[in-house]
Amino acid sequence: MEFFTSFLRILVISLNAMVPITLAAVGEIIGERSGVIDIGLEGILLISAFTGAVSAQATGSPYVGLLAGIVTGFAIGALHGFISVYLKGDQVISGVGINLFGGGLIAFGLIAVWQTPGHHIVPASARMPKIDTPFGGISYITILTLVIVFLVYYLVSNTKLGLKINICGEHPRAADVAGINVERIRFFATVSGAMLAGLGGAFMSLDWFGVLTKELAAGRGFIALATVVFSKLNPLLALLGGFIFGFFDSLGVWVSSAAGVKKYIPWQFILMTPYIVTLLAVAGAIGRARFPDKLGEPYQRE
Amino acid sequence: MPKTDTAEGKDTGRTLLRAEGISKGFPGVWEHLILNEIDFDVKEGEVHTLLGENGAGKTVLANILSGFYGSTAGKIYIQGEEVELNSPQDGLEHGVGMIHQEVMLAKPFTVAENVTLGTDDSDFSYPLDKVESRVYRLSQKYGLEVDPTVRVGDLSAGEQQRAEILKVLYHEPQVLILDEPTSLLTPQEAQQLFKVLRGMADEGFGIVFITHKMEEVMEVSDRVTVLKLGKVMGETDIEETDEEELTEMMLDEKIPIHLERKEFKKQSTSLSVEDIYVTGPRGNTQLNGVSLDLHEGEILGVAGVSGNGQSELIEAITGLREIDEGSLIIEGEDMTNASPREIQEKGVAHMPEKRREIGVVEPMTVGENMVLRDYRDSPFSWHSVLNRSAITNHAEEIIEEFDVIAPDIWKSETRILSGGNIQRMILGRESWRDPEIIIASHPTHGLDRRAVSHTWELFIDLRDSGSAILLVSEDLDEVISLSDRIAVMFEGNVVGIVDSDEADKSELGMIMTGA
Amino acid sequence: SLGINAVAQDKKKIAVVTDVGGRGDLSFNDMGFKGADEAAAEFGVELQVAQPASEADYLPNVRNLARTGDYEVIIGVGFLLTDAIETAAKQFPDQNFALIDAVVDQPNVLNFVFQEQQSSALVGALAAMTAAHYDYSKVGIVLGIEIPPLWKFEAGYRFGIKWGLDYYEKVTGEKANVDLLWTYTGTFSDVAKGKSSANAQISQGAGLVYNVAGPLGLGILEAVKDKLNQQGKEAGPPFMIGVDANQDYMGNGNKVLASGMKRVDRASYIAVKRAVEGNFEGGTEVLGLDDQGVGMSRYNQLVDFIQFGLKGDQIKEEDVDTIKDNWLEMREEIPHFVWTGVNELENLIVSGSLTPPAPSTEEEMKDVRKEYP
Amino acid sequence: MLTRIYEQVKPILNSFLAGLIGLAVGAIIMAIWGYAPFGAYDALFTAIFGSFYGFSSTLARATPLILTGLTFAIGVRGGIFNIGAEGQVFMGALAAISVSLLSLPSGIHVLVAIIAGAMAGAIWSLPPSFLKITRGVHEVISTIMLNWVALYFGMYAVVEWLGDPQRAEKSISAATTSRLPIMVSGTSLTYALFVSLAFSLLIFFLLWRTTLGFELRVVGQNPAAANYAGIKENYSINSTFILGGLAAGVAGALQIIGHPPTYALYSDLSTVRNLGFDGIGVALIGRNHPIGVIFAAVFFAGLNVGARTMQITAGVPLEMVRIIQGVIIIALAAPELIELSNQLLPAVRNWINEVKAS
Ligand SMILES: Nc1ncnc2c1ncn2[C@@H]1O[C@H](COP(=O)(O)OP(=O)(O)OP(=O)(O)O)[C@@H](O)[C@H]1O
Ligand SMILES: Nc1ncnc2c1ncn2[C@@H]1O[C@H](COP(=O)(O)OP(=O)(O)OP(=O)(O)O)[C@@H](O)[C@H]1O
Ligand SMILES: [Mg+2]
Ligand SMILES: [Mg+2]
Repeated sequence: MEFFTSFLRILVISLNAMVPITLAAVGEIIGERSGVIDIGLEGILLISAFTGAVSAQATGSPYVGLLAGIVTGFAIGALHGFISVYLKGDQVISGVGINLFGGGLIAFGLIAVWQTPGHHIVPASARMPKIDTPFGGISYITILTLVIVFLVYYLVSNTKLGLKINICGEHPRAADVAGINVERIRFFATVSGAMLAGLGGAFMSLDWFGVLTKELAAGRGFIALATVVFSKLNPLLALLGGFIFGFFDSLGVWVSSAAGVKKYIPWQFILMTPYIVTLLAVAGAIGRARFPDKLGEPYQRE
Repeated sequence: MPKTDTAEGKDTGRTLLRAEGISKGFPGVWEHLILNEIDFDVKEGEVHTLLGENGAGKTVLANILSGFYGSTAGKIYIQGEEVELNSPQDGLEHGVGMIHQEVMLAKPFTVAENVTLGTDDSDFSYPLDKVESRVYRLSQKYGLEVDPTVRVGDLSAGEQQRAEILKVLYHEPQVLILDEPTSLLTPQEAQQLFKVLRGMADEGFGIVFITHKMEEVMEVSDRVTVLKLGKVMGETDIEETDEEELTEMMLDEKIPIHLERKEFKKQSTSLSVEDIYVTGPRGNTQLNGVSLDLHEGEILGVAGVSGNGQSELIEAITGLREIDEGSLIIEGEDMTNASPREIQEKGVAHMPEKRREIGVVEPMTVGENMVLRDYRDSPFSWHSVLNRSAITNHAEEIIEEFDVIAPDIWKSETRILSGGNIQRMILGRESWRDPEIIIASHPTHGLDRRAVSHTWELFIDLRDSGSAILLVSEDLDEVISLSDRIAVMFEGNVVGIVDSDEADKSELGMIMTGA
Repeated sequence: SLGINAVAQDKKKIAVVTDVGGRGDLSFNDMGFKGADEAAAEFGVELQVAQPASEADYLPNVRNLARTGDYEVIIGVGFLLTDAIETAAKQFPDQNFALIDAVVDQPNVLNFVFQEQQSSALVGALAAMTAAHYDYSKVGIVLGIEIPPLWKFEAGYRFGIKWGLDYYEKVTGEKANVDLLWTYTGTFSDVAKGKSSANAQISQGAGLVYNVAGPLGLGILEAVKDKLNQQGKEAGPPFMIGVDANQDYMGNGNKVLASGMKRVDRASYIAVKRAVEGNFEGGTEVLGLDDQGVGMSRYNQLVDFIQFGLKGDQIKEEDVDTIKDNWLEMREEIPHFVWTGVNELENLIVSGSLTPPAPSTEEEMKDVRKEYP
Repeated sequence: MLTRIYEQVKPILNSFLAGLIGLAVGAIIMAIWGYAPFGAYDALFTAIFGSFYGFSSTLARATPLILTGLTFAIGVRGGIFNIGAEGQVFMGALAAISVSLLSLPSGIHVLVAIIAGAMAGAIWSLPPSFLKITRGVHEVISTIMLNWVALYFGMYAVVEWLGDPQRAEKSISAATTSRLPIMVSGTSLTYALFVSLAFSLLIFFLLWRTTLGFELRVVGQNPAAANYAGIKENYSINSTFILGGLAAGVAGALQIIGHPPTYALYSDLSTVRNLGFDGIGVALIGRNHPIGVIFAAVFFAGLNVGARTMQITAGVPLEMVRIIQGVIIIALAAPELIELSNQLLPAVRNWINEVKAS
């Protein structure tokens, strides 16, 4: 019984930990299916966590904050999309730049807005309410994330738009001659993917932590990238991947808090587990991922 | 659907599409125009063939007519009205559909999914079953047999082609442009396609048929326009011309085919392929128990309609593809499934078909590509350190001897070389050692006449000095004039070996089609 | 040259160099800044703060300031600056330096070290007795990266728990079973780890969680709030215990029972005062319970730090009264004997009759863990 | 002729333009929040170029970045998206500290420390290589995960194995015999710089003058052609990983034996953190060329160094430069920036005219 309630508690924690990774990963899946890779997820998470907090605090409404996070994702996605889709630029370089920019902006912004270089607590009035359960608070965004995952799954596997996205990644010429505006689809996919990452960022500052720090994302954007590979571009598997990671992450902390365990295993090794488990899962079960044929390649008609 | 006003007869058909003064240059790269003031039209109920050699500009013109490319100058009229086609979508909306030379279907998706893509249903509805039944009905109507629920990747080349046509027909075009639709088809499939095309023309479609094969022109066209190096050489009704005239228009000059060669006397076997089986990526058999012997001082031609296992045979011999069963003996040694390097070290040179894709590394320099397969050997490297001056000398020699036009050995990326120059470079690179065995795939594809005769002379010289050459080519004239013996492939097998003295084109054609 | 200070300075200057945690940690670095800021206002000098983006900036930051020769004193906040201060002190022998939390043996460096084990012992005793009172079976401590200064906190806390439980038994006649849950999170920045660690500890029965991980306290407070929400309560238990600064005002004044304070602000104040008054001298000051260099938070400090919270935009003016009321009410709830016990422990330590362990090596720490499990 | 010169200098012009865009965006952001951009840039550039001291600091900061930049650049050349430098640096640093436990004569000790670092970095690059070759695990996953594993492992090792008995917030410092001497007294610039430069030249030589480098680049550009040329793809992939690991490992070692004042790892590994990630930016700015990487590292480091002064004199938070660095890299992603701006400028001019006219 004791074990069971503990388990449920870890589960509830994992449900939070899962959200930013899953949102960013599922967004990335949309973009990658259309042929655009965006490794700037970490940057998007950071920037939208920041803009989300600023707007929520200024207006006193967490919903405005979430919206601001999404709009931020939109803006950065549009920049990345413009460079990689319309200017036929290098998608990887752009993503690396976004990460660096994001890391700088949040650190700079903390000082510029609140004069605190380290951390800022988002006031309670600007934070998302939670659903209380006996095992901890569950966020509405967690539920929204589940909905989004299934919607995106439906989108990419059961709708015409999804088909268009897929074929733009697989064989953009074929899409083009079929009368599809490849650039528009890719741009749309990139932008909507980035919007999901933006939501994930705002979730971190307004819902999960209620705090803004310059290292808020703590590598979750990169974990999301790994999750995308893990998922083989299937949103449901991305959810699973995000959950596995969130679960082991929470479990590791949990276990390392338990009395006695540290006698046998140093805490540093316990904290390695989510990373090792993910790696083993990929190496053992998933293996070679198949990406769209033209992933990362700009499309040019002539 | 086009009007099926059969009473009007094809000669008096309305002009569906007319292009005037079309010119095309590509940004940056081209100083000359790829298309120069082209006039072209197609009428209701006719098959109008565009004939021209490789690189004549047929595809570019077709792309412009269908809205895929923009033109640098010129006007396009549809049903007499001037239109601006900025995308394939525009083309389709004006009733121009094109079946491209490369497959424009996404392999992981079904035929119906590929077709649905272009329909203008809402983004969220997914009327697959509607599309499937409509595709099915169309396929019945035009005799284009394809199961719309099958993944494109699982279809044969012929089926893919039919799926492409169905995809375009779905949009109810009036003009249908087919860019070399027969190149991947078996003769029977090609025959069937011609029947379909004729039927469609009779229904009132205007059909633009692109090819560089004379027989096809005579068989299917009502009218023919000959393109050469971006210019129209002539336009005529098919009744008013003959093969000879068309050939003359299409080519610069008649190529004199008189190649002196030593008499071939059967010497020791250099390479033998024994009952080889090769399976494709989806478990389909691609080589079906092929056997052949290649002797010292012999050119063995391999003829066949493309897609009948020639590429796979070459890849199996050069170690690029796994052999499931059977054995490969090179110079008396069993080299079955040896690595490409081991095979190369047995003295096998390889001039690959996909020259840009595997024959060179495009972003690397000309100098580096000149030793792509020899860099390990003296004098190009010494204890793993590359010897730049030796490589420079070597590259200069090849450039000199093979007339390669390359701006700079160490500064130019190989990607900026023209296709023909890349081929010359590969010829030079692969032949300079006088290799024991040469595996050559379409060695003169894309070369101009002078380079072709140079290459042919080179091959004869190599043969005379004892090299064994396996020559795969789609050009029957080339195969017949160069080879000592000719092996014909059909459906993954060698179906006949003929001595070239006794071979004639029509007979070979018969064997190639499995007759 | 740095190409600056072309204008003649009429105002004297002082500088604070923070470690990589940087300002805004609501504890250590902020405290260093707070003291210097107050002193700057009092003595009419100009305060310059230099933050690093990484470890590579420590020495250059100190050096850049020292090179100008404009600063009365340069205060390095945190032991991470030890080598930077030492190197710069040798290179600029005429420059005054102060160093907090570590010792550099140079004539121009004034060092401050704290007896954190003492304040930690107090909050440990408080935590143990409070937990026993509310029938919790555990108390928790969440720490950052395993470094010796943190050992002193951990050791003192362990010591205090044991003492508190003994005292509890003595007073109530009941033997309480309260065990310790401890977590090194491996980070001073990933707030999520603070939250999940505290979450784990609270779920496993901890009634109080001591924050020894700077900003991770924000996460700990979140975990406490989550638990309170579940129980439909506003005020603890469970409680967080703050660190370094007085963090009692956080969470509306009724969720942080007390803070184990470490008055870094006093250290920087002293350094500035001496430098400005011209009686600056190298050496080492050990600050402990006896001179209020460390201690458990009390009401007057709450008021002081509410100002600090207001300045940092952490709380709003209109909430100040609520916070004070809540805080008083929260402390009222705790039985009187608990506070008496804490005071008694404080006296014992100040008088020298009890000495909480202050391990400085791995071995010593292991022994402490064995002795106070 | 002119056009040819233009083609030659275009990449340089592009980089320069990207730099300008970065500074412009930085200025806008500063202005939005009420900082004075010109004062900030004045301080920034005076700090970088205004003095020998400033330039020495820049070179000191650039030293490890050159190497981590190389790791990523070698990866790109060999067709691998290797973001494992971060973890490999940690391992290299640990190894360099470990050999401080030996007592050796000074010259040899330095060499041993560098080699140990290099080996450790290389060893840490083997699992991703192995997983890629045998299981097809994408290196992005494996290197990200192993970076974290290395981080925690490093934290453990610093406390448990290599802890300084007096000051356990850090590891023991490198033995004095294994330290690289300071080159310019009063600065942090040590002879480590020459190790970095030498390593770059070595990599340059290896990539463009040896058969190994040849094979590596062929595989990186076109694996199918590599197969045709008889190159063993897996061998080459493995070499790519190992070379990158060596570079990162050396960076870790230099950050211990050539990085005053501490010559040690802090237990949060802050001594070496982010060097690997910054290396990615450096490589991209340097266009993945060993020589370009040197200049890019100096540029990157210069901004970081100048930022310290900018913070003090202009009061602008030093994180500003990360923003600028980020924007520069984003701008570099857009191809033919020069041509783009040529196209945009008339459009802008027209637009202004229109606005004026209305
Ligand atoms: N996108 C492009 N950019 C630059 N050059 C091109 C492009 N497309 C075609 N060309 C060039 O235009 C010329 C005409 O090409 P086109 O594809 O029309 O030839 P074709 O007549 O269709 O030949 P084939 O029989 O080989 O298909 C060739 O020299 C080709 O290299
Ligand atoms: N990307 C490029 N950059 C610079 N020059 C290029 C580029 N691509 C092609 N060229 C140059 O343009 C010219 C025309 O190339 P193209 O491929 O059309 O030759 P071609 O006429 O088809 O010759 P060939 O018969 O040898 O194939 C060549 O001289 C080639 O070097
Ligand atoms: Mg063509
Ligand atoms: Mg050509």
